[in-house]
Amino acid sequence: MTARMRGPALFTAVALLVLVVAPAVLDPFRLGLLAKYLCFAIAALGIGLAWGQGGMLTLGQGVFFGLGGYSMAMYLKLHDAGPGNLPDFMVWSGVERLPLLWKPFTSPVFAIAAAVVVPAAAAALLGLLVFRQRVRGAYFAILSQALAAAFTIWLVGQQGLTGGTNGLTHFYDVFGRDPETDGAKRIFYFVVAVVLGALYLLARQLMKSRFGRLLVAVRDGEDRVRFLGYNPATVKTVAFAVSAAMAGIAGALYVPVVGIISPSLLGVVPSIELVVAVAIGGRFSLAGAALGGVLLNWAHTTFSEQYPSGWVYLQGLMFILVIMVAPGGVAGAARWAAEAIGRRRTGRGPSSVPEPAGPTHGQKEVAAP
Amino acid sequence: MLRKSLPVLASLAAATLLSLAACGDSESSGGTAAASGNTIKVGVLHSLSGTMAISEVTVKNSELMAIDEINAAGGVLGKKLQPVVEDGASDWPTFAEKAQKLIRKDKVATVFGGWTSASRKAMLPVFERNKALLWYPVQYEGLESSPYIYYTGATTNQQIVPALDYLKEKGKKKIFLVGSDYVFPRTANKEIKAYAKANGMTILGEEYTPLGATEYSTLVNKVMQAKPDAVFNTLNGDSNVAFFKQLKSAGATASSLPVMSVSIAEEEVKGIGVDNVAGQLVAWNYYMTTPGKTNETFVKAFRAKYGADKVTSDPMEAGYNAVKLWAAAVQKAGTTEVEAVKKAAGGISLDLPEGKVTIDGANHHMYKTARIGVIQPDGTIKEVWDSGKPIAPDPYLKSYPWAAGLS
Amino acid sequence: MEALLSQLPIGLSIAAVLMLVALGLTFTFGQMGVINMAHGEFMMAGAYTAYVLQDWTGREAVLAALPVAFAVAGAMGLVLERAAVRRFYGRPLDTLLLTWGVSLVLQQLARDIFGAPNVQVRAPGWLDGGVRMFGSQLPYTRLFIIVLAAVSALAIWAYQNRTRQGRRMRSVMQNRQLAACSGIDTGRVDQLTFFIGSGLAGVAGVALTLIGPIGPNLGTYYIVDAFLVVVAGGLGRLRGAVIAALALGLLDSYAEFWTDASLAKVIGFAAIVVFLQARPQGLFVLRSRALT
Amino acid sequence: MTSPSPPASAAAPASEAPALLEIRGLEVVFGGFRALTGVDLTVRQGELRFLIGPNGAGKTTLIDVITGLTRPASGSVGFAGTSLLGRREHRIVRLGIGRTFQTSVVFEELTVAENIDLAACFRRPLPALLRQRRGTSEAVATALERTGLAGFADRPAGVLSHGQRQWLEIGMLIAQRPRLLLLDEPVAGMSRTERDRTGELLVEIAKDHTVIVVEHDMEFLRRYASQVTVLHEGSVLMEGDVAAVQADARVQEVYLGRPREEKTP
Repeated sequence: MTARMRGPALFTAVALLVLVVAPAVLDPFRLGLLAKYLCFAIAALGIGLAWGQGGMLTLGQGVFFGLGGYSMAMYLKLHDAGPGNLPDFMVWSGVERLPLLWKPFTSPVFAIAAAVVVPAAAAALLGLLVFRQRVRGAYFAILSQALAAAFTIWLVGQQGLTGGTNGLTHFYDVFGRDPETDGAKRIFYFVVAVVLGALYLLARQLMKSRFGRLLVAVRDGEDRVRFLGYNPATVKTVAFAVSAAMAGIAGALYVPVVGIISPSLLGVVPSIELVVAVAIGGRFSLAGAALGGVLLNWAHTTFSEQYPSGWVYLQGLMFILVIMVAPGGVAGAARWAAEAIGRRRTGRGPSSVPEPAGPTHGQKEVAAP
Repeated sequence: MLRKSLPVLASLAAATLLSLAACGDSESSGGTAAASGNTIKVGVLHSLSGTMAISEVTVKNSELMAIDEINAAGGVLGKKLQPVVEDGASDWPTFAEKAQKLIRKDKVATVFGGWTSASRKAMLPVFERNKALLWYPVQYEGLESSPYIYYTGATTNQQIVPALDYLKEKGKKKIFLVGSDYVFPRTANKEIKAYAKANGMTILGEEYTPLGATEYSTLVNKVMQAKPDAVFNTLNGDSNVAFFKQLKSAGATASSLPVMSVSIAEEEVKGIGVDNVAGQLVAWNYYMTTPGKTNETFVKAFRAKYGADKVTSDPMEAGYNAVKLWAAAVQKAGTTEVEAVKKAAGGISLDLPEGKVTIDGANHHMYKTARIGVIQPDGTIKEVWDSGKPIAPDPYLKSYPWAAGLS
Repeated sequence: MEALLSQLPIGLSIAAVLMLVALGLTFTFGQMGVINMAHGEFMMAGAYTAYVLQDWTGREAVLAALPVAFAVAGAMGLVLERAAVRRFYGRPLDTLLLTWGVSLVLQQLARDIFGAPNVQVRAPGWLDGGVRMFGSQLPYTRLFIIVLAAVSALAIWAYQNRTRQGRRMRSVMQNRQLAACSGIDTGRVDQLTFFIGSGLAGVAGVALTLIGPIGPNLGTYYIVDAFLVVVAGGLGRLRGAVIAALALGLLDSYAEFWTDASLAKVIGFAAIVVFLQARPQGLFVLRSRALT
Repeated sequence: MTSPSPPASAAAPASEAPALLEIRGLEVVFGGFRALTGVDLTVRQGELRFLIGPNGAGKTTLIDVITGLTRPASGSVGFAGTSLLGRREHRIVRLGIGRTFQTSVVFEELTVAENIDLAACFRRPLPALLRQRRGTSEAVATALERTGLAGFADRPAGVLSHGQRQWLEIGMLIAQRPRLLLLDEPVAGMSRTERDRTGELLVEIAKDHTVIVVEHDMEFLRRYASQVTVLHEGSVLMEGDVAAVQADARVQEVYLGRPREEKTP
């Protein structure tokens, strides 16, 4: 098989595994869990794009996940309440008239569009503000983290508008289906899987384009790019907005799959956990990032079922190990292994430059002079 | 670069799927119906990790103790109870997910679990849709009555209303409301304001702080400047520690500024520091010092099992009660089948550590005795007032004219 | 007007806490480029040090714990630096993720050693009460924290400017290679910097026992604010951090006074983003001969 | 704007061509240090100008001001009739000014061709960049050929030697078809053969571009320079052709007298 053919062939194999094998062997509950992991994989894909390819470590991706999730949930709540009625939580929060912000969400089309556009626009706005002023690296990371903290505090504080800590839950009718039935779970799973596949291909295409090359260039030498006549702020803002849109889509899909969106999914810790997933899967590879999203959450469910407190140790240690030993994550380690095997088989080096311990670029931002 | 990581993706995706499938298999083969064989599976779902673990682990412990006691006495319907413990991880979606797992994979007969209102709200649709039972052991803000949830903690009229009655009786007319920013305090304060309006009390201020807030100097300043007769405190968890420490250092004492708290039990007093809360008021249905043989046995058993320095508290007792009440309902119904258990549950009355507790068949809440207590310098809570007899639960406050228009 | 004045001491109190929790970070972040997410857990270690010491010292634990907590947290920092962080100089994002893993492990460790519930450290008797200032009470505990913050800041300033070690440290910060060439053992300087930065976290932790909960989550309550102070202060300069802490503390106290606590947090964040629009220059240095 | 008097080089051979770059009374202050103290400089269309001076003379600072990296305290910088001051770096590049750096920065993960291609596409709007790149454009092919890097087109730039990186940077500049090229010490750290190769490249580029070269290497200067501007302590010491500069006593005193000191790291 030539190298050119290997990519599509493998993609097909994974697609088959996800679309045919998984639904056949998994019961609806596990399939529902897998659908949830795939939602996180979509968000992780976005982080892979922004961080792995673009060098922007975003510790506030939960915000965009939340914006997408709330857009979808607002529609579902209004749909369940029926025309002219208020969603249940507004009733017990003492809200008497539907807030203006909620009005357009009676339309499913608007809600779905908002789930993509609102996170992207929010990211674009923030990106323009901070990237234009060349806030980057660690500063950007910390700012994005503070954004996640501020956003959750605001969400929780606006109980009548957002459901407060409870978030939005209790959906009876998701596009004509009861979300708790096995059939609905199966359908949601397929939707999530197909969306993930499509977004993965889109991201790949993006990285192959000139824009993708430019993004890598910005990551490795932002100031140099400026002297090529590009505005790195624009490049970064676009990539950040795309990554936010992906998080938004992930959030919107998460709502029907899991049946709830709440501030506890968007704060500082869940946002870092998404980044952890990407680091473990392999930040320099889009597939690795998505894989990390699935792996970490799968491990979380599996281990926390057995040892709830052990999971915290495991997560911490896993993370320390990955950063110290394999910065390229699982994907980087596997690539290294594959190249080592390839070298032994052919008896000579691979055509590209070998990068044993995983590349370390993208880390050149210097916080202190 | 992208292409090369695809093999990993393929192999790992395969591995993940296989292990997922393996889990599925083992569980579906072992996951027999709840009441078959010689055991009955019951779910215990609390946060064992994360911020809520502090409180919820103790409830889990008392629930497991109740299960042990039932098993030691021969079980239910001649079968032993087998607890399946799951971790809600202080995260509401996780509660919903684990509830699903317990119901659909483990096929438990019932679930005991939850602490925060948010976790209950997240689990509610899962239980309603799957027609399974949840026993929820913590006092809450009311305005809810799910056909598939039994509420063994106090509802508003068994905790907040009596607390207000007590303050009114003591002549505390000017009240300042302090709470964490989430559902319980906001709803509770809404009710308190309605009560105050009807009872000639004034609310001087209403302040909320984010969950986990630790900086209270501004809030304390606001309180001090408003000069209220009393503070009604619905803060949650760690925030109480910061609030009481900073309130005390600002010169307020229990006698100059009494604080009525509804989320501080024996367990929390230790963490706040007795120095900082001694003399302050709390409202619950149960204290470790509540008199009665049943409670003495309960406290003794708990300390024997978990350590002589352990304390018991209202939510722990309510969790313990939940198990006992459910077992009684199953015994009466002669089956663990949900609808039959529900039918049997109404009117069941047991002598429990807090006294007599009766299940209200209509709204699934309990008849409970309200108790106001004062925190003692040794960390225990001494009852200073009680309602005399169990109060009928009224989650929607329908029997209170001032509460019309609240829900 | 009265409200305006009465919030002033409160703003100062908040600022002092912010300053105290951020000082150590300014040291490690600003001067070494290491983002230490475990900083909060070093504070937690300091607080637990006071808790443990209380068995011997009784109510004077807070005072006795200051030097001990400095040593304990400093030693933890030293171990972290030696074992892991030193491999990541110049790669702040990696240190951020690495130390986050460390912070998770430390939190769980605290939970397993001391239990999940909060513990209590009794404040010394001489900190009971307070002084009245502009119509509000400034508690002695807050006064103690204000003094401690000021003393810590002054000590750092004196160390950096008045001692040989401090000057070495600054020279390493300004030009690592040149310092190494002129015979300075940069490895030792790094260790010392990390030791002091982490030690300051321990001191902050002891002070926090006076005003807040003492439990495994202690660090998480302060870490985001601490980082914001460092970011707003710009490059971890001591003066920047002091000014930023003051500004944020006052802003927070007034914003909360007129709105509410939730909104005050959001306003604080917005203010920093706006501030960065006006003064991004303080945050980075562009070198023209060799671009990054 | 303060001193409109033309500089000494007004009598240079290219004087008939219109002025491309006009700098008047430029002052730059860093903290309390005055890096440039009233520099006047005119570079005409098609000129190859060498900028020399001892360490700290302000050569790189001057280039930094032109390219927008440093803001002057006072003075004016005009390029083909428009003022450059206050413009952001990428805007200045879009006006047609390209520069290289002492320590060359190329994008190591991208191939040589991709590096040049990115440089060549800088005027395209963002949506056009989203399309996939097919084949090599003519501008890229030309730049590859002129810099002699055609053989490395599909190799990552990370494998290039120091000299090759400088050529790649120059190639990236050529692909942008700038009106003015600023080369900051292009031959620093190069081997003798590499210098020769760079010199030839420079001569060839100078045929159809206006070029300013900051350089220390005297031999290189002698071989390839015609017009030279000498900076000293932040101002122009003198201007003229190579022979005149070398003969000048002041220049010898400040600069040529200690020729081996000026190597910057």
